[in-house]
Amino acid sequence: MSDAAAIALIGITKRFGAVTALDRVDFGLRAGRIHALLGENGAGKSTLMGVLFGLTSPDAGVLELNGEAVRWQSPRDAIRAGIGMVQQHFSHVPALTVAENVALGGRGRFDVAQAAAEVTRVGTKAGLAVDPMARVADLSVEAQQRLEIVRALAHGARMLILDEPTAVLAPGEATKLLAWLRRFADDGGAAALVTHKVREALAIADDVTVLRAGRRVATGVVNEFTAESLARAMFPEERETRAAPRANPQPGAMIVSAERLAVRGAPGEPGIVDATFALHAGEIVGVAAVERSGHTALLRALAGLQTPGSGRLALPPEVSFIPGDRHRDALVLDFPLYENLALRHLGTRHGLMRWPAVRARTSRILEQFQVRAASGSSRARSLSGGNQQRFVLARELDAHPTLLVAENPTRGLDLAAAATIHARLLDAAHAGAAVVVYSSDVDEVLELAHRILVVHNGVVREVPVTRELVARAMVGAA
Amino acid sequence: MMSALYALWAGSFGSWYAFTSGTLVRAVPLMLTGLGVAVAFRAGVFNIGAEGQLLAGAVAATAVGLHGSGMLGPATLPVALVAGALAGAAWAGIAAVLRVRFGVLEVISTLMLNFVAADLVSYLVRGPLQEPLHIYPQSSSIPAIARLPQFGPATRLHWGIVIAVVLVFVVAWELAHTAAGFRVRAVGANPSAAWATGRVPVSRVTTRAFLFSGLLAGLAGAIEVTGVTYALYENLSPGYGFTAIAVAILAGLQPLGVLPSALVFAGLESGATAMQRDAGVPAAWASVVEAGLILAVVGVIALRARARSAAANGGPP
Amino acid sequence: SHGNSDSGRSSASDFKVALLTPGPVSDQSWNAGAYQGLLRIRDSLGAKISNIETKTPADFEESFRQYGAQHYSLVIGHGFEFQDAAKRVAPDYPKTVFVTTSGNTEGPNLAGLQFDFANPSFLAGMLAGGVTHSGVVGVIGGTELPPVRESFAAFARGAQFVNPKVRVLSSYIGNWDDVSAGREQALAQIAQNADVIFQNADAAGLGVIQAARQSKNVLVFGSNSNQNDVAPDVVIASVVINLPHAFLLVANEVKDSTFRGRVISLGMRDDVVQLVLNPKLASRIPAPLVTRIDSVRTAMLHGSFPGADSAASPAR
Amino acid sequence: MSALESVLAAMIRTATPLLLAGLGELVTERAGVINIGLEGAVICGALAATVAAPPLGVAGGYLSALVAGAAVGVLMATFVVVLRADQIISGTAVALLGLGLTGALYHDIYGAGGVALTVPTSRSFDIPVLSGVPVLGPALFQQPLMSYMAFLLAPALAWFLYRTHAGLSLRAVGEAPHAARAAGVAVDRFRVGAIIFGSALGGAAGGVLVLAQSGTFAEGMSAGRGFIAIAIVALGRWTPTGVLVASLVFGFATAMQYVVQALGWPLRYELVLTLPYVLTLVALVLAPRGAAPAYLARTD
Ligand SMILES: Nc1ncnc2c1ncn2[C@@H]1O[C@H](COP(=O)(O)OP(=O)(O)OP(=O)(O)O)[C@@H](O)[C@H]1O
Ligand SMILES: Nc1ncnc2c1ncn2[C@@H]1O[C@H](COP(=O)(O)OP(=O)(O)OP(=O)(O)O)[C@@H](O)[C@H]1O
Ligand SMILES: [Mg+2]
Ligand SMILES: [Mg+2]
Repeated sequence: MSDAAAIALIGITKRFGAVTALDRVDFGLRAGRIHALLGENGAGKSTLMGVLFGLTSPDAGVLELNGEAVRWQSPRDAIRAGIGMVQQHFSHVPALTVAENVALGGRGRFDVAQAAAEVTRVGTKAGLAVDPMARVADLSVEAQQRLEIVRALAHGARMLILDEPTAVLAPGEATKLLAWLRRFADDGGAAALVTHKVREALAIADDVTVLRAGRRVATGVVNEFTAESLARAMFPEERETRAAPRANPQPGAMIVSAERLAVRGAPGEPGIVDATFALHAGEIVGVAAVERSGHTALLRALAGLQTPGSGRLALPPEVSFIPGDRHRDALVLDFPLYENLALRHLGTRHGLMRWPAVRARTSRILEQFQVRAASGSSRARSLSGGNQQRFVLARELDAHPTLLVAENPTRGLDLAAAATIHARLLDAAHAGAAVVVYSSDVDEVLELAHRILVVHNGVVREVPVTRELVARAMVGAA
Repeated sequence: MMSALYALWAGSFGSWYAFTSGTLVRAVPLMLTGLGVAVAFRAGVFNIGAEGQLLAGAVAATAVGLHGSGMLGPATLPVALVAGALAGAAWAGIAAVLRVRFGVLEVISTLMLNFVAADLVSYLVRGPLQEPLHIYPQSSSIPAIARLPQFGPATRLHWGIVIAVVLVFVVAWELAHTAAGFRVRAVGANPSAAWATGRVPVSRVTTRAFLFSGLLAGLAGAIEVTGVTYALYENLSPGYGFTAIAVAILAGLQPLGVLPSALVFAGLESGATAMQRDAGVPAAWASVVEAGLILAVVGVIALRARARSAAANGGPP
Repeated sequence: SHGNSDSGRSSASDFKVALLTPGPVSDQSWNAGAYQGLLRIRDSLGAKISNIETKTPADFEESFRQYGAQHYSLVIGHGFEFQDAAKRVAPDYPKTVFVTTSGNTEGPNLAGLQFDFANPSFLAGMLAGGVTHSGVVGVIGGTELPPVRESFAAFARGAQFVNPKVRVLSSYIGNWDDVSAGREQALAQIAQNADVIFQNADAAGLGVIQAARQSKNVLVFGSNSNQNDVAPDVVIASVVINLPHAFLLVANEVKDSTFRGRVISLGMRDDVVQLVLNPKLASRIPAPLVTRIDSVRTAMLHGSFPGADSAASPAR
Repeated sequence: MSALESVLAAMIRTATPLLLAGLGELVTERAGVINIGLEGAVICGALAATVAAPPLGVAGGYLSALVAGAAVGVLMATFVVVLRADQIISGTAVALLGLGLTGALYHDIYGAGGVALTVPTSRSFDIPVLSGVPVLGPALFQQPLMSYMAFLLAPALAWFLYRTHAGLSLRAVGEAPHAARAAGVAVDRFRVGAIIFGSALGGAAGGVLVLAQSGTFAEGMSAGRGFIAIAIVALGRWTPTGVLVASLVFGFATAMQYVVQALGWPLRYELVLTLPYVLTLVALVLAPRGAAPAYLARTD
């Protein structure tokens, strides 16, 4: 293993209008090593990785590939140099199949069968199964993530950038992916791993860099750091990084009751059948399921977005919903934040919009929920991924719902933010709401929930809150 | 070349008469149809059928003007305008139903309906609505009571301009300040977010916006008949409904932007006629100049937008 | 320098003439003839000329007014569709003479120029009825306009006058410039056995002629302009309006200040509308037919042939 | 010829220019660009063929038509890709420019007299054996060479779109240009190429109007075919086979319109003229669903 950096970013600066996203940042990847990049939401991690992959052109600074200065005109140059990237917001073509997405960017004849075989081969080798002939638009978020990884690998990337790859993977798969990443590095590959999970970084990385507000505040080999020192580097002031301890639920009034409920799934998705359960004020009910189990239909029915096919479902009047795909279902990216807030209260309302009041309310929740945005008039698009999510949460919690349905509410949030969200969910429950949380991270569900509903094959049943039993129920083992 | 450009200017904005009788008279239908297209596009409805909807409005207004005045008296004019607007909405309604019930793209259905409407007008002016002698392919002139008053003897400008400008402001205000308007914008910008966060009846909102844009185009046709031509003819519209798309887009789909944008296109049309007349520029060259000017305007706007976004992003896009 | 407020001087020396056409002047037919007429006025009378291709009825009135305001001496709207606008505008500009072709409105400074299409079209029909082998002849128009309809009706009567069993097919293209569609309409009629076709479709009519060229034994008639040379092998004759002649007639009156508003009817007797045979195809026409046509023509010139325009009463 | 034969033959003739322009527009739209300027390309192709065919022959005429169409494409691409101007408004202006410019140049080159029917036209090329088949033979296999080429272009394009990497990239550009760029596709180059290719085919369609059909030029003789082609792409659900079928549907409806008039049925001709449009609407209702490229007509 050579000591020379495979690729180095030196003195990178990048501004977006008034925001300095990166300020003279250095970063490097070396063959055989995994370099973890940490930082709170909006610290500049994605921007830095964009520069490395040729998506973003820096205002100042240089790239050196094996000691020689290089310039990327576009990602094409980076790909040619052996770099692959899995972006935080996926970058694939939804209308095309998995195999086509993987083959994209090649030359000459295109042989579907051959491309599919290649996907299967790479996927199998990496332990990441994706159906090569599936249309990407029909895939779950998790499967889309796997496609992105498989694609980078199929392009023969020797240097891999993964921007928060484990945020959407089920725990088992995350472990498998990280194990694979280790092998990839051991085989001479280089990897950048953007993550919020300090423990993940400590467990897998060789090197660690921490960004804060666009500056590099710490860097070094992994054993120079502890969980505490990393957290201190990431967050300037002391903040609560753990959720408040789970209180015993005060069984409150029944808020939702479902009897023999059947809901049809979206096209290509399973639905649920014959579900009977009740939700009460003051409790947090976790939903655990592997992908394509029918939990999406359950959540949408609870959110009041899908009418039951049969059976009975009684919902309270005020329901808040935090969808899993914020770009598609939660935000109008080109609208300012205050209009995105008003969206929540729009419905079939008549009359005038009281914009000054909406603006005031927006400013208040931005502050209250610590959303990093220039102002309430900023376009939703201009926020970092994590801050978009915080805004959606803020908007939904601020409506003081009686029932709150959340799908992967902390996806893409940094540790502190995730903890804040957890605390808020608990607050909402304390205040008398029924809270339903689905997370693809089972540990998050276990940590938060008073009760757990497991969805498997369209069947909903309650399972005691133990990791062992929940994990088995998720895969249908009784 | 200079004399051609001078004629273009003189024939559009260069004199009070040219401005009011040439440019503003043409601007009226362009404002209304352009406004309709802007609303539809904002709602995510690609209604390119303003031309057909305008013709439908013209037909209905003519029918009311010719046959209703005996019964309606002074109410003939308002009834004719309302009937025109409703006919435009109904013609758009065909495409709306095809879209909602059968998933037919409105881009094609409205284009086809434009051709059908033009042929139907050709039929009507030789059939049910033909003048009583049955010689000329046109209707009789509608009686004076059904006509929009003009601003005076020295101009052809009629009260339609007031209707158009008022509607522009009303729609601008609606979009910005009412829940219904906000719903239209939200549905157009991201239908699935509008649905998921607001329980907005998405397809009802788009259908209404579609019908409303047809309503405006139909009103434009009714105003053209009651304010300018006083009768139904085959070539009633020089393609106002098509120019409307350009008007709406140049306006950035902003209702208020429709005012200057419609003036630009109306001025170009009016000036192009003057170029033929006063500078001896053949009709074909006049449209070359017109197209060249549109491209110049579009190019400058695009360049400035690029410069602005480059400045904001601190680099090339 | 435009508008009603303008009070420029008009003298006999600046004799200005304007022409409004409903289509492009390059159509080699209706509009081209009018443009030739305008050029003739320029060349013969030293007039300053201007012409506009108008699109809509709204344009008509505006253009008439503009020319009136600019003290044009003579403004010609080429087609019946201009007459409503002319009638409205004429009283406001008494020093300008407004003339509409195919129009029948009159006023102190307003005249309609009517062309007698019926007689020469009747003669064309006789010729068609005499030379058809299949007994099927066709007429193809751009859109159905009064002069076109009138001329087609006379053509049909002429054909049946010679051959009562002849069948007449009729198609309209729907516009005046789609040459390919004109050709297809003709091919569809030819497939129904038509072997003589009378077209009146301006530029689109060229497609009809092209269809005849590419089919065996099909003859066509030109219209408006002399189109015999467009395809000498298939155009058997043209129904020609000599618009330069007609325009010059009116322009002379206007220039000499002898103009009186009236409906001016021009036809074969004035040498304005004629059936012009194509000498290159003379051999295709049986001599007795030529004699018969000539005798009818003579009767028409003497006003003793009643049959041709019995359709002056409204159709339908 | 039987009535059926003549309808079929008219269908093929009417469909050919629409198919050429439609396939061109298909490629352009698959790259995410809607080319309203296509009408301008068609009419420019027609004039170029008219000017070039007398000295250069029919093949030279077609070549010039392609080049003229491509030139219109270069203009369109300059505005849409280089300047990132709005597609619909640029296209509208380009169409207007093409219609005006051809009228003006025609006038300037030939004077008011015009060219009448002096342009050489292509002879029909009978395919041995097949052209002898009853009914279908004369209609389908006695066409000018260009018709066969147009109909063969559809499978060729299908092969290109689905069996080559360039075709895959093109489809990705129209669906998700940012993702395509991240995958290393030179997005702008594909857009420019697709616009020029599509416009060149539009020019070829204009060439067909002159060289295989009318043998002359007339102002505005494209008569909206560029716009119809855009509708045909949508009717054909953005696939080559679909575009082929859609142009045949439209061609058939138009051919019926000619025949219905020539048969002398007691119908007002204005109503008969609506036949192609009404039938297209019916076909749309019956056609299977399929989606437009996600990025169509967007500029950002
Ligand atoms: N295209 C853009 N336009 C304007 N500002 C931007 C843009 N992209 C990023 N920013 C800003 O740059 C800063 C860094 O954003 P970046 O996406 O790199 O953060 P991050 O560290 O990846 O955060 P997260 O953990 O939330 O994904 C943020 O303040 C963000 O708002
Ligand atoms: N017509 C309206 N349409 C949309 N938003 C509105 C309207 N009127 C007020 N708003 C804004 O929407 C928010 C919710 O208004 P409301 O007064 O109903 O409060 P709320 O009861 O907390 O909300 P909701 O019951 O709608 O969840 C406020 O910030 C208010 O300014
Ligand atoms: Mg990020
Ligand atoms: Mg409330």
